[in-house]
Amino acid sequence: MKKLLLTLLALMPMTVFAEGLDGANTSWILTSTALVLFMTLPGLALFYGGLVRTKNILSVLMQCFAIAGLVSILWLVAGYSIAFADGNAYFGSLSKFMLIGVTEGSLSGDIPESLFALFQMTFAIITPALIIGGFAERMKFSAVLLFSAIWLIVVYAPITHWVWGGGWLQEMGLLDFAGGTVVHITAGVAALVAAIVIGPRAGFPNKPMPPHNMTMTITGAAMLWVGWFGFNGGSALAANGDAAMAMLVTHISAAAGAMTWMFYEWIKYGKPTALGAVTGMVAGLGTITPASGFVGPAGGLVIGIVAGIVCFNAVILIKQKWKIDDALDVFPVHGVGGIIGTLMAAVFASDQLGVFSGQGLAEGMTIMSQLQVQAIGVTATFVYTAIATYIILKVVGMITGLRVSAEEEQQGLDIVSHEERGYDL
Amino acid sequence: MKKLLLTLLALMPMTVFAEGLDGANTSWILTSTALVLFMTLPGLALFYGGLVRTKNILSVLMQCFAIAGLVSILWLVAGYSIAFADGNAYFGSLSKFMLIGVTEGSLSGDIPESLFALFQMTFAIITPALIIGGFAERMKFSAVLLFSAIWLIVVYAPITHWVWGGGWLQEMGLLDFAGGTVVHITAGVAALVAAIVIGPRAGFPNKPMPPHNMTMTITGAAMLWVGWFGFNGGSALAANGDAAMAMLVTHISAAAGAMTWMFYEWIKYGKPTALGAVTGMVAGLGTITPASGFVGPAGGLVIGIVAGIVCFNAVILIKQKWKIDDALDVFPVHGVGGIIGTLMAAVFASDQLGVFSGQGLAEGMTIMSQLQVQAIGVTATFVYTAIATYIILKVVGMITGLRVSAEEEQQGLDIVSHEERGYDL
Amino acid sequence: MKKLLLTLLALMPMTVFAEGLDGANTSWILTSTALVLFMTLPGLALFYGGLVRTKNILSVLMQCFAIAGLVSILWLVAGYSIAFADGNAYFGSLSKFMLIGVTEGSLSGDIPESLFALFQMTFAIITPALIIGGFAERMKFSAVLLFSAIWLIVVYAPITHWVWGGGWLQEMGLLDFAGGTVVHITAGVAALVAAIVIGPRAGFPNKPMPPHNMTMTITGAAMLWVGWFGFNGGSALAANGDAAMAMLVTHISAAAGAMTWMFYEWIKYGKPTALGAVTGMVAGLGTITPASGFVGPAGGLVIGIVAGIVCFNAVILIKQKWKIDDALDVFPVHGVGGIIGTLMAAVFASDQLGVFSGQGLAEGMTIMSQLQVQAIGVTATFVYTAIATYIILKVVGMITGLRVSAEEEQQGLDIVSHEERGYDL
Amino acid sequence: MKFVTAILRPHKLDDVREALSEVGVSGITVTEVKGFGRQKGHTELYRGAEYQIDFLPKIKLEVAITASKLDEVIEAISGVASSGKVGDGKIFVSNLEKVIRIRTGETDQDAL
Amino acid sequence: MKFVTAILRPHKLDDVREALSEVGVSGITVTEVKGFGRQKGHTELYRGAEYQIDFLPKIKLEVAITASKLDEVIEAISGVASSGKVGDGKIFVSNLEKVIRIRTGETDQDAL
Amino acid sequence: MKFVTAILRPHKLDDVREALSEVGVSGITVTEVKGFGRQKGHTELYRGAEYQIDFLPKIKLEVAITASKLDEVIEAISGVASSGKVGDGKIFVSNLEKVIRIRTGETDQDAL
Ligand SMILES: Nc1ncnc2c1ncn2[C@@H]1O[C@H](COP(=O)(O)OP(=O)(O)O)[C@@H](O)[C@H]1O
Ligand SMILES: Nc1ncnc2c1ncn2[C@@H]1O[C@H](COP(=O)(O)OP(=O)(O)O)[C@@H](O)[C@H]1O
Ligand SMILES: Nc1ncnc2c1ncn2[C@@H]1O[C@H](COP(=O)(O)OP(=O)(O)O)[C@@H](O)[C@H]1O
Repeated sequence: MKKLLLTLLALMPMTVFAEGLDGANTSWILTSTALVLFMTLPGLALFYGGLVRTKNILSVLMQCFAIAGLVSILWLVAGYSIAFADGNAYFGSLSKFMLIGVTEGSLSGDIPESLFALFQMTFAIITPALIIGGFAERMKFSAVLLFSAIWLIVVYAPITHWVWGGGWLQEMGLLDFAGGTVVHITAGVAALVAAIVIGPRAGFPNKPMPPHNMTMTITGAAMLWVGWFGFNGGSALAANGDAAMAMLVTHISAAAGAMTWMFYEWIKYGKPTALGAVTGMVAGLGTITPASGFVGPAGGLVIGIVAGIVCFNAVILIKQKWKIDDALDVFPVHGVGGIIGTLMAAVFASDQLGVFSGQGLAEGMTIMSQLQVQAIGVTATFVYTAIATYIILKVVGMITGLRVSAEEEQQGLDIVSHEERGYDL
Repeated sequence: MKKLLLTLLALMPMTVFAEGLDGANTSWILTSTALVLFMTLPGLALFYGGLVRTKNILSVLMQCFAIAGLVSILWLVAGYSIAFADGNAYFGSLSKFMLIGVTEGSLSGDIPESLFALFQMTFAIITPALIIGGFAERMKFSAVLLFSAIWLIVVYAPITHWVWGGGWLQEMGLLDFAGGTVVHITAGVAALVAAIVIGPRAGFPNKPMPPHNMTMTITGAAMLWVGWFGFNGGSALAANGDAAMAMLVTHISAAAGAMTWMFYEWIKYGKPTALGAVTGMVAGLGTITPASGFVGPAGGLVIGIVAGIVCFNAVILIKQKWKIDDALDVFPVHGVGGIIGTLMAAVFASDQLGVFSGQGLAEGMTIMSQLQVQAIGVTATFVYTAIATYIILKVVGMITGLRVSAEEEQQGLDIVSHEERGYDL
Repeated sequence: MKKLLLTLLALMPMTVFAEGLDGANTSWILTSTALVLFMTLPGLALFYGGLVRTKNILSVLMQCFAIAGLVSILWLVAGYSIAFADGNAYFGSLSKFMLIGVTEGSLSGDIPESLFALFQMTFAIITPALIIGGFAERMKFSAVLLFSAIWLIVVYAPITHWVWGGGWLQEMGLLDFAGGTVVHITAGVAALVAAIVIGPRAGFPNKPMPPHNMTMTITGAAMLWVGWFGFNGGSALAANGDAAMAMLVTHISAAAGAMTWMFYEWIKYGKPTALGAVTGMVAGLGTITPASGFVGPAGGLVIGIVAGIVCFNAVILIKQKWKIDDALDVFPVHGVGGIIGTLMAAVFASDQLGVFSGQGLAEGMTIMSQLQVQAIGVTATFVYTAIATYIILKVVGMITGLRVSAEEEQQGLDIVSHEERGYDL
Repeated sequence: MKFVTAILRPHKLDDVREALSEVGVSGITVTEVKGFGRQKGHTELYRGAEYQIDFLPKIKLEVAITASKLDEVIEAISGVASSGKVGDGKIFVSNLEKVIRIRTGETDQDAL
Repeated sequence: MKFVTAILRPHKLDDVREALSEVGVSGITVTEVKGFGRQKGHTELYRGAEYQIDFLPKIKLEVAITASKLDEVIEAISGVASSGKVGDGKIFVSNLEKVIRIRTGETDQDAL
Repeated sequence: MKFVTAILRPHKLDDVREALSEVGVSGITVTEVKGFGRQKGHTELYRGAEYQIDFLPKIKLEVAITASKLDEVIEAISGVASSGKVGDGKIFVSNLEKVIRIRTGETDQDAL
């Protein structure tokens, strides 16, 4: 009997037993943390930076950098605690203020809590960084900082608590593996609201504002692809089959999104563009994010294809039809992607779809009942983010003002806000 | 007795017992997968992109991106199955079509099969991406896509089966740790054939076509170096001494290749160039690839030095003597590197070479007998790839045409194929 | 009883038992190695490259690359042995010449020795690469190579032995987790000495020499941030709570350094610059390095803030007051950061500081007694490096000459030393 | 024929081009230049070192016209390029002896 | 002396330079410019937004010559720069009053 | 009025600008150009292929002045731009018929 037990012990993966730290999982999350930081710096910074005009390139890079710095400190001070310390259904608490009590020995599950806090910090960084695409090329730097700081505490940290920190959406059974609601819907909606409140760039939509450096944008997009392995794969919080499958479907969706957008554009406008391909790729990545831990490869393929088609049309709708100057298309790509991904998670998580099956819904859930939960999650996130973002912008507007002057906008934010130039070749 | 067993159990590495998943190995292969994707996007894209003229920069980046997307989907649909599902000595089967049956619980060895399929997918991406260097700056985009798709299925997937999927070369005992034949020879030979079939760029060889952005090329080269750790180190499929040694010899060979090319050039032309150094580095990396799991540090050093010297002369021979416009020197660097590396693997794997010893040849093998096997592997890969590539190009030529018009070539592929410009500084 | 033992066995982390290889730790150090190489190539190369003038961009990239190649080979041949093979208090030995005896089965602790040697190799690469910032834009390429080679053997390898290889400073109990003395002080001091010996760039300090490509510098800085996770996190040589906490405090310090420098500049000069933010970030990273394995999150925050303030003023002092043309501010950022970080490690390692507590000092040590040890470590490293660097430069000057001619400097090192141009857009 | 060279603020280019089209000018050549004049440049700040950048980005527009159109062209340019603030730029007029259209070999008026 | 300014297609530069060498011109100055004329530009496409780019990359070549060489020079340029398609460019000729070689202080013919 | 065009070595620009300020010139326009002349270019080397680059980076400085200042201006430029080595560049002088300051509409001398 003892021998049997012994053998069993030996055969089963360590994690089952380990109430202590699991080195393998820790190793992968250490790595994933680096990958997610890499998504923002330099990934997103370059992706966004290439899309603006030369005179504003540094303002974009600087905003990404400054947000990374500011958010890290706020997350340490209070953000993590609001999101993940015990609290009520809507809000954590300040009991982990300054990460008090988090030592090198503290665990969160079977990985160090310091690592969990840091991994989550990199998510907290990228979300406000995504928003800057909405108000790029015209917002005051002081306003960007103040807005991002308040937004992190008032919008991001509580919604994280709702979905991942034991809050009401988690209780309800919302499927959001790596941040469809928490990251992409919040960022997309905030960018849209900001674009509307701040108003379009001078000259929009008549004056063409082509990207100043497509090579930079493509480089950044490639880094996003790579880094997203840590974002979705790391969200398994383990080095196991879940992480691997999440990475696989993430990759498939990215590829499918890119190809779909490319061919769609090719058919519709006669030429396949590099910007189209990488935008479709990002749409595929954003859309699979909430679903990545629940669906299978073929499900990932469908999600990527849908992402390509829907987000493509969303860009045309918002920018060209509605003439909202969400400058770098944050809402149509991330917001819309997050919404449809969160909804599709309910479908492709089902294990009843033949080759399109996923890992199965929770006990007692059907596609329809899960869809309902997902819809509630999407709606709550959307509405709360929209209202809160609007109020924050109004407050920030009163304190610092939101926008540079027309003449400063003309001259470009690099010189005006930072007294630097991007290139002196 | 039981206690002894127990102690033994505890002392031996987990992997020995685990018939289940090994977290540590999984963690490293998750990471390696990210590293290998990083090699293509943005690594190779930038390495190649910097070498072309400004008017074609986006075409190169776009081809890398589109190949990544297309190949990922084809690999999911059929490529993986052809390469790795059970089959005969030459071809897998379609039993894993759409990765059917690969769930989050499936294992391949002691890592998730979804991970193995994804890791291999990143190899399948970089191989056709390498080829574009041969026909850069003149091939139609539609032809690039069609060619890459057919080539993946007809050339790459079967040869992968031969060498790694249980096929005839594996049976014969071919040593190819990470893709000297599978990746580098196939890509190099295909690029050479394509360069010949498509013909030189207008103006070649009289008109100088210097790189438009050496900083981009060097950045990409650096990323290749880093990513190659996942390529060769990950090919151990474990986080152990084999992986570590493979990474070490890979690094040494890269360094040796770079230094050798640099000093050679310095002596021969009077100046050491950055392009020379990074080209030598890539040559060192490509050449060590098949040998990386079998040789020791000093063997890696010799392999890197030989790579630098031989590939340097191969570039001069192909481009300047034979006047074949393999635009970005894919054959002389990767093809030739793959060939000599596959051969040298037989030598430096031997544990009879004193300080230059490797990890030892298989039971019953001598350097000479192993060399024979290696030669057969090289020849088979070379000949099959050459013939198949030639036929595929002819077929693609009939369907889409291979080359843009002279006027379009003059204007540049970025505007002509993608209606975009790389820079608007 | 046996059952108890069994359960205990199962509950305790693998590493405690494993006298053999630990896969999880190996996995993380394989990854960390890639991250640290990534810091130099392309991270540091781009960070530095963007700061020089267009005509010298390739010289900087090339120097980083060539140093990586050269140092790797020297480390294989003798560097590792001098640093880590058994020897006396000041010097290892040549017993591991050519990594003799290091096979795929050799261990160093519970990771493969080949991995440890490679991980350490990436540290050996970045240190001389950091120095080139001191003499950028004017030194002969041959002199750079010769200097770096001698310096590695005479300065870097021995000091590594002192601190990490069982030498006298390690014996004395010096706290230097990841290279405050070994890497940052040595590099900073060497750069300062080199800047003085070689003299300022033509035109300094009257002629403005603004960065030619701030986007490149920011990209490189972002890569340094990401890569530093491997530098400091990897220095735990394990995937555990120590690694995680080291990464967390590293990140916090980087963020704090960036924000501090940014706000300081904003207040002092009226504008927050991107270069300021990234410089502060690097200062934060360099400064936390020696302390990263010993302090807690709040300690990391304070260290980052101090780094921002002190290094900022050091730049002004050295460059603008003392008019020493340490071209890319290596000493004020890395040297000064390394010094204050090594000293602050003694303070914030203490577990008596409430929220600012660290992991505790060694048995019998007080903050004051530890500070004494740290001061000795700093002084010894500073003085030895300064004297040795001076002598090496004089020797190299006699062999190759140190500086290009005035006319060559005017024309730029890219054409003069490498016959290439960075951009041809 | 006259050769008119105008130094303009970069963002005025599109307006000027349209204004010229309206007076029948069908071809122009544009160069990115740096101007130095009464308009103050900007400061740049790098690690505490402040640089005064005196040169400002300007656009140089060159257009060959038949002499009779000169006043109209000057009007057209001045009309839209003027903002009333220092730095609006100048128009220089010189004599043009000959024009050849390379494609056809046409000369002078026919070549414009 | 005459000052000849030619607007050319970028890829014709090398041929023109050689043609000028053959007629004894030993120095030229070249600028990258953007041209607007009868030749149609191209379209660019970014996320579904199509932009018409009217300005085309051209090369401006400037050369000071002695008056007697004028016809020869015009011939040389036109000869190789012409493709017969719209967009080949123009040659402008104006009078040059004085030339100084900075290095030696030589003037006029001697300075060319 | 005269229109003076000088081709200079790039690193001489600041000195020339100062020298011109001293003789009362308050505005100039500068273009980055590539020059071809007696001065030899450099070699570039890419993977064993050696290219001779004939074109050298030069600066073109354009300044409109009143005729009476011509000699002074030529002196000022020549004075600081000369190094005595091949490649120092040239000064070209042509006649300028008219100048308009866009901002104010002032013309000729008043517009300079
Ligand atoms: N004498 C001159 N010769 C050549 N270019 C000039 C001259 N004066 C001014 N410029 C050009 O005109 C631009 C505008 O001149 P500036 O004096 O700043 O303002 P304004 O034209 O309003 O008087 C300058 O940046 C410069 O390019
Ligand atoms: N009137 C003009 N003044 C100055 N440049 C002109 C003029 N007309 C044409 N150009 C220049 O010549 C180029 C070619 O002119 P275009 O009308 O396109 O073709 P073509 O020279 O064959 O008639 C234009 O791109 C522009 O740079
Ligand atoms: N005839 C010319 N027409 C226009 N530009 C010229 C002419 N000759 C020389 N240049 C310009 O002057 C620069 C310097 O001329 P170069 O013959 O090299 O030296 P130098 O002026 O000392 O005789 C050239 O690079 C070119 O830009």
